Amino acid sequence: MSLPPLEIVLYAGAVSLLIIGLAGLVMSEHLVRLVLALGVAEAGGNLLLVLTGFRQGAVAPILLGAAPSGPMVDPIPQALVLTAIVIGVGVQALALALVLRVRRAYGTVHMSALRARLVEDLDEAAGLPPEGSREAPGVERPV
Amino acid sequence: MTLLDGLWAASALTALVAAAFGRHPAAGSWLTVLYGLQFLVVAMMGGLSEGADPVPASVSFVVLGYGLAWQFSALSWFFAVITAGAALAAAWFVSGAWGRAYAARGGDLRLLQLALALNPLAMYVLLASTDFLSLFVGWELVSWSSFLLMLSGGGVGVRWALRYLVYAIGGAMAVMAAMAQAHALTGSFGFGALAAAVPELSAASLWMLVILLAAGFGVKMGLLPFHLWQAGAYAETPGPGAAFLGAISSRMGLYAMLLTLFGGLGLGTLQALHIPFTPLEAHELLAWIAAFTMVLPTFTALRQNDARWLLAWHGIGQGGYMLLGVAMGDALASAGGMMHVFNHATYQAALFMAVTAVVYRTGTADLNRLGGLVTRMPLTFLVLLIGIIGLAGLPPMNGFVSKWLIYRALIDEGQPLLFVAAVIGTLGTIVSVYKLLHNIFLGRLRVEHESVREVPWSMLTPMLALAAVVFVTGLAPGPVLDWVAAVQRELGFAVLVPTLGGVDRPDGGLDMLWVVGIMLAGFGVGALIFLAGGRARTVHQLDNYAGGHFLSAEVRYHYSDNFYAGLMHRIGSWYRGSFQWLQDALVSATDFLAQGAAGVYRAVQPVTWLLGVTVLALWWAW
Amino acid sequence: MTADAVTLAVALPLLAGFLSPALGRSSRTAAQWLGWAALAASAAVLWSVWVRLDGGTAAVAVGGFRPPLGIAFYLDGMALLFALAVPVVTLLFWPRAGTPQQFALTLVLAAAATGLALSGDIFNLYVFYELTAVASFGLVAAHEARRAQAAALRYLLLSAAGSVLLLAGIAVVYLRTGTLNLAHLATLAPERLQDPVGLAAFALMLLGLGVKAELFPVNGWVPEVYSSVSGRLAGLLAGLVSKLAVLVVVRALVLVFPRPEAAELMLVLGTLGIVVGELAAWRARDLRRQFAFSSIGQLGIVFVAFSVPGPAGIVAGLAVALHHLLTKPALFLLAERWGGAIEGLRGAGRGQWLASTLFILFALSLVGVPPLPGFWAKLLTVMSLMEQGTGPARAGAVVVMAATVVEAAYLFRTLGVLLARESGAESPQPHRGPDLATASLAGLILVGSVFALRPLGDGLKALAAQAVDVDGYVRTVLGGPGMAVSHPASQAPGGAGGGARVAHVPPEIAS
Amino acid sequence: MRNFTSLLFAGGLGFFLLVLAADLPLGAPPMLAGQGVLAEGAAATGAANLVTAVVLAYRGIDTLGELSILFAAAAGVGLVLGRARRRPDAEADPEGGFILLAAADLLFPLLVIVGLYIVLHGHLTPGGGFQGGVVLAAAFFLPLLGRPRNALDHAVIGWIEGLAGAVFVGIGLWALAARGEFLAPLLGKGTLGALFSAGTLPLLYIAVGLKVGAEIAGLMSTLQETEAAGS
Repeated sequence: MSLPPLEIVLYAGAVSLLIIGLAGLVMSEHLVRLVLALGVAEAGGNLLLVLTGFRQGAVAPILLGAAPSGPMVDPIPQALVLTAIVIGVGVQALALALVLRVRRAYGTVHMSALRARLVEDLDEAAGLPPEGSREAPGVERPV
Repeated sequence: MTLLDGLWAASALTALVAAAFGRHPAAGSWLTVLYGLQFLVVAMMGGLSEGADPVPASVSFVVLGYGLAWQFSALSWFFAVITAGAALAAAWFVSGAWGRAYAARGGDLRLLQLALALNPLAMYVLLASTDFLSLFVGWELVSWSSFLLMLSGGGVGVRWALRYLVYAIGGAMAVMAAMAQAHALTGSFGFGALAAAVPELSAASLWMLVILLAAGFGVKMGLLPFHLWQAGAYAETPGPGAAFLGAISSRMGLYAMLLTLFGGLGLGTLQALHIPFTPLEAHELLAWIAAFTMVLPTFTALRQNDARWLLAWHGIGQGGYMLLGVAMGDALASAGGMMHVFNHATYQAALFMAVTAVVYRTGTADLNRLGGLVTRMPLTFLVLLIGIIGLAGLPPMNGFVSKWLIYRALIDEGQPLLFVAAVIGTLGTIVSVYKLLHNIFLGRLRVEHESVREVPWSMLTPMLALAAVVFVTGLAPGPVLDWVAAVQRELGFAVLVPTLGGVDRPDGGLDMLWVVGIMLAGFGVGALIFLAGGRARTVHQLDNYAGGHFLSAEVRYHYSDNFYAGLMHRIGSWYRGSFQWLQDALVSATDFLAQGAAGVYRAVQPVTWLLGVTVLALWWAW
Repeated sequence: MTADAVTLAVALPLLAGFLSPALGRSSRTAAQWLGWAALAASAAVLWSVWVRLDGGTAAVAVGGFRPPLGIAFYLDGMALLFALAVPVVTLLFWPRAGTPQQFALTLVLAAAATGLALSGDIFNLYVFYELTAVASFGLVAAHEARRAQAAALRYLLLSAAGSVLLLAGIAVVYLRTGTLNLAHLATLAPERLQDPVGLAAFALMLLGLGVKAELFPVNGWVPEVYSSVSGRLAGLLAGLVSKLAVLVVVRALVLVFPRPEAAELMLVLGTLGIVVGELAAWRARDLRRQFAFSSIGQLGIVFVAFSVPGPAGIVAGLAVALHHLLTKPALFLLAERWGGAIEGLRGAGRGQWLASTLFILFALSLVGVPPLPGFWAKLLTVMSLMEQGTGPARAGAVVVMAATVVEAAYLFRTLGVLLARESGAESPQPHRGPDLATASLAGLILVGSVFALRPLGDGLKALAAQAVDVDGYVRTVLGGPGMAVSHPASQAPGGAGGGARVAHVPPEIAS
Repeated sequence: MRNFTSLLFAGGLGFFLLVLAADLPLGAPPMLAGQGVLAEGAAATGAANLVTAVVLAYRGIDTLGELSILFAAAAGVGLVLGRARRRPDAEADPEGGFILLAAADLLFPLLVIVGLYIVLHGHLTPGGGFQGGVVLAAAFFLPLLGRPRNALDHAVIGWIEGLAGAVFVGIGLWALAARGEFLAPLLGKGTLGALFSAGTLPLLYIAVGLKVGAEIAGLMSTLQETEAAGS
């Protein structure tokens, strides 16, 4: 039994990272885990992108003195992935900053709790009684 | 500048004056003059009913490649003359004491005047439609201007106006669907193109058009089951507004149906369109819907204890007669149906004004809190009397002529069931309008109404004028039938050639001059007997009966209370809340779905949706 | 000024944005003026290019590298219209009370949105898309209240997940075709993307872009974000950014994925979006969320309209999108004025006649009362759907019309409350200011457009004819009629060549 | 239940993406645009590293967008955490131990040199402004780990990132003025493989390096200061 070709293994790896990341985004509760899951998913996406330039037995697209010793891989995806990684870094930094801020403001790092609190906040900002309450609108809720 | 331009300009000027000076007490008279001017311009186009060429508007637009043009034909003119007359009468009614009292009670007189002025303007635009697009534009304008009129009084009216709005938009959307469908089928908005394409269209697409158009315009007419908005919306509109709306507004639905279904698709198409598995054709379906519309709302009117609501419910029922006549489609019936538009407008406006006059003096329209006003408001009583005779379709008033034509045609056409339905409807009308007359004007005068006086002439004049029209066109229906004949000719119906007094037919015609003459002679004899006979005598208050209901010491002392209790006990349960369930079901279904929609993102995290829908999309991509 | 100068429209706001925080440390006013100047210059550049093109199309090879090797900007009526809308709307919705950082983010957002309108390269579009995303996260989170930060975080996670899918879609397209240029893709698509793989790539891209474009069901962030931030920012995001994301989807659909299945996917999701958005708006108990859900519904109509193939769909979609661009931001500004629970607004509209009149005007136009523009947009949508005649298209038309009824019901119910005679416990103090002026401007444009329906309609038709002209796009960007660019290396001269080619396509006015 | 559905969805997505592989030319991509770059990239830009040629020349505007994203993220972080910065009374992290302090001092010059090297040789060898910029940021951030009480001067960082970004755009505008094309390569291409070659590309990379370095350093120090402030 021989191993499957390299590109298939790489592709499977990229897809797996993507899926693990997305599943983590859906299933995790902890905000930091969500950011980490996002990182994993982005890594999968980036790997997929760089894989689009992969050629069997080719070398890096750098011209060093002599003529290239063989076919070179596609340089464009490498440039793309550089861009994509930086984008990912920016997004994750912002996400972490928001997690910090949200934790300080709400005192929770759990997504479902955060969502419930957010909806309460929105209702309160609009001067609404909480959903399902029979109270007249605009009445101060007991804290 | 054509006369149609002139009419629009006069109407727009009226609206501008109303918007600018509507609050001023003196503006009422000026506005009345302007409405008179509108009526005059319409009258100057009278040649349309004698086969003159259509009057075009000199404005036209091309929008997105579609042309928009307007013109008045005999059909437009027939409805326009009713509109102009009703608007003039209503404005006259507002112009004097009533308007001042309205403003004094805190009503927004300017808003009312503006809304009252916008309604005829929108209708003149609608009535000048030449294709689906201009029809739809006019249709929406009419819907929204009557919405404004319903709102103008505030209070309960707002809730009814909002309900009307939902119905109206729903109807408009059905019309839009029909219009888009017609355009998709024929590549144009024209009625002519549609008529030409009919032979190639499948029964399914024809049915779709018929149902969409009938439903869309039927909402405005208050056809069953889309009638639930109308009574409340009209009744809660300020009095003169209600008179105007009740007289003509919902008839715009009939106009549009005549234009699209009968003029566009053609009566022949409707008669050839068979309903699968039944012996009925499309036009008979319409006739049966009309029959139910005659009966159920009329008997609902019987149960009303508010005079305005009672009249508004009758307005819905009378619309059924009009559609029934038109849907039967022969010369007599269609003439009867269309003439009924005119007749209904005259007596309905008079009736609403009479009731409004009563409210003006007594402050209530509650039939259980009135009575005996005949001695205090004799002229109003006279107007109401003439009006209800017209409404009930009894000679010598004009309502009799149109209903006679319809009955006669139903018998000729061999439709005994529809005939019975029409008669039952009339029976219900007679019974309930007697309640109206009795509970307001007959019986005992209530103590608090001892000092009530007749209303001022600014209100009486339009009422009496309308009552005169009701009588005169009953006496000599010929001219109105001439107008109707022009419409029949335009739309391709068989044409009824009238005489001055009615119809002359070998198998028995109608000559109202004779009918009225004989009736008056009979009244004269009766009056002689009455005068010659004994005086009235005083009896014990329990030695009496009313509405088939003997009074006893146990029942309420004032017998206008709970009028027809016995009758309602027998038949009331048959139609209680008819079709209310449909509206309730739709509303609660929407509410239920909306709850689900609002909870879409509450049940799961949004990212789950992203993942799930991606998987589904990929699956589907395979 | 050559068409190449159009890059200034992206570069200048970026430049101003980079300098704004540093400059703002010493003078906030200077930073603000710098931003205004950059946006005004951007608008001026776009305007002059528009005038010069005069109905033709042009391609700009950014950096002078000939497409498909380099990145090309494609200029046609549709691109320039939306690009021009960006600086103008951004100026109107400028965060006056903001910090220099907010100015910087707004400028970056404007630059990125302009790029989204102009760029003709899918990866470049991805970059600009992400740039709008990051800038809007920052702007949302900059709001004082803590709910804004929570909403921003949830928005960010959803949007980032969508971006991963978008990236995967781009990767699949690139693997299949070996190019990123839209024109080049358009030539290759018929043979390389006409299969389930191409469809899957479109689905991934649609859902990725759909997050910003408020496509159902990836729009969970909409009600949370719009009801957390100021009316100005909500207006900017709902009005402008969502439209540009839609524009990208439309470009991809027309050029790269002209399969009926792709349009159908959009139709189905758009239809569901209308249903959910409008029904949820019906139940919404506060003004902001009502408008937010209504925005979802409206964007659903935009998607449904654009899903109709051919120029009819583009005309309808553009009409609905532009109408929404005009009305919804203005409504958000009005909501800012009243805000809060609808029941608490009893009588709040009385005595504020200008604001109430504007509300009525926008509501009428949204519901589609002739002759207001909203009616024509709706009519075009319904007609193009009925014309198409397929089952889903008809269902879409029915849903659009049913949604109109629901929309009328809730908008006028709200109006009824606002204008009720009896007043509520305490009516909120209206704050005066430029917000009402902006809303009034939108109202004036709305009313004014009634008198210019004919030129507007003709203009839209011309734009649509250009937008669906795939051959024209390919010719303009790659040069040479019908050139099969399979081996561009063999004919590409040195990078110094090229530059802008202005191909004057005679404006095609459909009869 | 929720987890089950989620797993099902995730598994489904994985399944479909894997099935996709059968129809994808993995390992032998069509490279239509890529071949073009390989064939003419060096001649057109003078960069030996063709990835750099793509990043800075062919797709220069992508890179500008990417810089803007970092900038926007930094600005966003500043806005989010700006108000939540260190309270004056907050307990700061304790100072690092000897090993950390010594390593930070030792590594600082090394990291700066390596970072600069990577930035400057971006057009010749693997690396470039982004990679070098991150190394530079690390050089400045590492001492902060040892001495949490010190803080980077955000004003200086702001000016560096602003000006570096402006330089990048400015070079682009210069090209627009000189050649009529935004971000077109300027100056002589030099000999392939030499340090001073490839026209303006190294200048662009220096701007990128400075901007990235300043932004990453600013980001990390903002996060660190906030964390130090505790909750």
